[in-house]
Amino acid sequence: MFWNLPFIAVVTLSLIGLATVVTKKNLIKIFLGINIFEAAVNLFLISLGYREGGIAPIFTSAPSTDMVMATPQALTLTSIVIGVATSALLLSFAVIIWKKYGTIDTDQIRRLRE
Amino acid sequence: MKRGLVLLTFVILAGGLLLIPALLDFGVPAFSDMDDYFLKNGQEQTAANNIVTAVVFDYRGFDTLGESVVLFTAVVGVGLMFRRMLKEEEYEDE
Amino acid sequence: MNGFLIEHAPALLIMLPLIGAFATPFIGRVSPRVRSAWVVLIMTLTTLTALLLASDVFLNGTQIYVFGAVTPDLTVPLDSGGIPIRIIFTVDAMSALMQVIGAITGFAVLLYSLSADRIHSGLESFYTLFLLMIAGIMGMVSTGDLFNFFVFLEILSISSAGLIAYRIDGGLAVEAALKYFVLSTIGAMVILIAIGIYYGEYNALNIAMIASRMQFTLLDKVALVLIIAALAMKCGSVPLHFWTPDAYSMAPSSITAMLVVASQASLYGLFRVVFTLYNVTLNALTVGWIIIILGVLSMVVGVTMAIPQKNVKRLMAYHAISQTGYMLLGVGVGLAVLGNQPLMDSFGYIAMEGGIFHIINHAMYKGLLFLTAGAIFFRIGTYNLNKMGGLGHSMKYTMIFFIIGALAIAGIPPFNGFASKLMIYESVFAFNPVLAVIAMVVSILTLASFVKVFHSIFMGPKLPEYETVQEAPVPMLIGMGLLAVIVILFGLFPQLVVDGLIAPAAHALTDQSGYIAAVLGGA
Amino acid sequence: MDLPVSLSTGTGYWNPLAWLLATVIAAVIVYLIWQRGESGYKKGTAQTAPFISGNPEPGKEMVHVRASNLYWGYLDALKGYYERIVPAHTGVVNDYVLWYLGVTALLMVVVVVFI
Amino acid sequence: MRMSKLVRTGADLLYPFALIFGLYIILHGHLTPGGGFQGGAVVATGAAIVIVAWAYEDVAGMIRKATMKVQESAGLLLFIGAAALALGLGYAFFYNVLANSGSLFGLPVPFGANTGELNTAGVIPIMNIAVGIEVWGGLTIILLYLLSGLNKKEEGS
Repeated sequence: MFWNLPFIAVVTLSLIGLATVVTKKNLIKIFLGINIFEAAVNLFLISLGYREGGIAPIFTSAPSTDMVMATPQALTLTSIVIGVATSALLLSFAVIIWKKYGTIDTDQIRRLRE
Repeated sequence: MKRGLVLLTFVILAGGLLLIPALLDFGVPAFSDMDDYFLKNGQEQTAANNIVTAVVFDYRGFDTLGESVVLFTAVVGVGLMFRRMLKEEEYEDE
Repeated sequence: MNGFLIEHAPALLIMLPLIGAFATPFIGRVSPRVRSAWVVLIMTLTTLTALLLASDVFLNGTQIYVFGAVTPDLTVPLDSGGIPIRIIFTVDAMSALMQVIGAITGFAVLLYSLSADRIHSGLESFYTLFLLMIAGIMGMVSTGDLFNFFVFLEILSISSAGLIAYRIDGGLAVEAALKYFVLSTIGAMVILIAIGIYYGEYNALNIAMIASRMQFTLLDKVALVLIIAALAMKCGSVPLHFWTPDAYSMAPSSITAMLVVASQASLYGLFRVVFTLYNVTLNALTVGWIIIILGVLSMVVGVTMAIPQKNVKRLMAYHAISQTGYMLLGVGVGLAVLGNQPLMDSFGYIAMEGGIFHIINHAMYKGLLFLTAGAIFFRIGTYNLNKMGGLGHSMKYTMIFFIIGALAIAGIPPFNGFASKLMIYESVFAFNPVLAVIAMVVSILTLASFVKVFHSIFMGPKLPEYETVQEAPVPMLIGMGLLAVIVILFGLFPQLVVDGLIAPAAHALTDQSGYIAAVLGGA
Repeated sequence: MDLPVSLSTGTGYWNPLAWLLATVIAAVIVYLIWQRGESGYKKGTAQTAPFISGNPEPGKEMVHVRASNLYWGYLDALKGYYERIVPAHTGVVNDYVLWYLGVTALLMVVVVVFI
Repeated sequence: MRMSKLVRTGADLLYPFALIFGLYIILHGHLTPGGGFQGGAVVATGAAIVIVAWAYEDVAGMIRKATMKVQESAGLLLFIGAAALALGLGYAFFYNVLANSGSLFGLPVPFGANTGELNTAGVIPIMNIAVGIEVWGGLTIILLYLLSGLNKKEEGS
């Protein structure tokens, strides 16, 4: 069990992120929670591709050809860029809400309900 | 009441997600045929030393197109948020 | 030339809207008229490509497109030992059906939007996002690769969120977009965890490849739960529907009609995962009942929440939830008896055909209803039902289109809603009579609710404050008319549609081995 | 009568064209009956003005029944249901995420533990 | 708010280095760790340093939103054009037409470790450059937009 530490870290990080989203009332903190969750997912993807003793899959002056898997790294790259785009749009929403409502407390941001 | 439900939800989610470390082995993937193919043939097929780049731009190039489209979409969306509004657009209707 | 077009149609379907979207900011500089012409041109080409591809798929079977291979049909490289290594588009009958829905609705909505959203600023960004949304829907429904599905899901949610917030509306639209986007980001990340689980177990991302290696271990169950919950949230089924009324009511009406199609693309993803990725390896009865219960909850809660609403678009949004329940119910019944061939033949396929027929019907009449609501808003500037009345005197065509949509959604013959609902009632009655009774009661409540809406908007004497209201502009009427004609045609000739489009789609959805064989070549 | 356009629904079938035909026939019959009625109605005379026991006609906005007054009895009858379901839509984004996670957990219990 | 002269000069001095380092990462994406996204992000970081050191009003004159928008769209069109090149030559979308062809970026590479040759990998360097241009423009423009939005709030309150 203990040697699966990266996966345990993934679970811990995702629970921390989700708990932040559920319990915090400040929009920026919610976005931080989402980012932590995204980081957990990225960690999960990248640790899926690890093979014991492998090096980075780049042949330029490579000391050996025993390499880790390349696809998860590509997926993680995609996922990181998507995370950046998501954060940008979320933050711009927060800015507009702050301008129009004068608050970023989620208990106040509930003019649409029922 | 609500606090208990939140706690229960997270306990169950933790239980479900902990199946991942319990059943997947870190560092010893069960199958690796697709990635072995990339490592074995990627350098000759794409003539790129960096296999990650070969995967990103050649084997899974379409994903990368989608990914740059996501960034483009976010930029357009952010621009839309901070545009200069016309006078007649400023209405409020519940 | 024609052969080239058909061979590369799946790629063109994504490429055309993307090129259109990338170039729209440049072309918007020239003049608004040129920009509109450009967007219409791109959308027309996309629609034609989708129709061409669909006709080919319905005639010749599943079409495959491999991105980055020497030829588009080289799914498995000769030296790879039978594994697909590239991103593969797998367009079977179900995908083709969804593409047709997206293309037709998108085209009608675009025509409508040209005059409805004229007064706004930032229109070139608006149309850029609109085209990106089309690209996202097309990609989601035609991809055969799970990670690619995730990428298109993100394109779709980001562009939808930007468009929902488009009217800003004193912050209300941004609030709706914020809720939608927080939920859909978390949902997409959860889907990514599930994709990671599949990757870690089977070292594959292709749906057919994972399906052929599927063991249904404990981890596969976890992944199934994560994907079902996330996609059920994205398609707005109760009790995960909370973002739906907010987002649908605050988006511009043209976009709301597209959001309906977007949520159906998520529904498609749900069906694709359950039927193609797992199929009979999962416990079909239990998962089928989960989907049925989600569907029944959506139907009942959606329609009961709709009745007391005062905002006409919010009311219609709750009806959209309720109608999604019918689709889940129909296909869920099909799933519950999957693997039991006699039951499948006696009512399972009919139930699935009903559910899938309801998808296309719903996209048409709900799009029509949202467009009429938008036309009314365009003229009187409010969605509040309490402030409306007597508009039937001045907006006759809009009223006729509204009647067509309302009767179709309530399942009154001879419109298309009746045909699909009848299929669902009769087949679900054979499965479990109680479910059929619930479905009929919900249909009656739907009718009641739309009687209320019709009365409050169109009936009554001409109100003094709306003395000068005129009929909606002609381009908007053309957009609505296109959808209304489809509603009537589908209602009058349901069997042709079912035989030509729906039954192949339902059989393609359940035929897992055919899907795998199309990609892996009979392996 | 098994026309090619009729939709088979497993246990029965549905033919919109036959339905349309029946509707047209019914409409013709209704029209014939209607035609036999009194034809002395004239527009624009005192016949068309509303008569409310001699009282003056109320304004247009008074006559129209607004949306919130419709289905009052239905909503009152189902008060217990609506008092529970409507406040569940709190509008707070944290609650929405919590609902989502809760349903995921519930499905997790059902699918992973019980099958 | 403008920072002190020391910081501003430092940022100005740092910017060319960030630019060159980013361009290096973009160009060598197929040989060393990195690529279009990473390099573009580095260049955008250089722009971010300048924006932080100077006030928004000053930067708005130096880095124009319109230019960045054009740059972003141009990068994307270049990317999709490089991918569509294969369609014109009769291959599938995204086929690497230039790899091992002997023309631009077309030197073949045998299997195994080597020291790296820039003129390899076919369309991959072109796509790296396209993505680098796009990410550079995109991230910079996001920063500028967010900053302009915050700025308007300060004027209003």
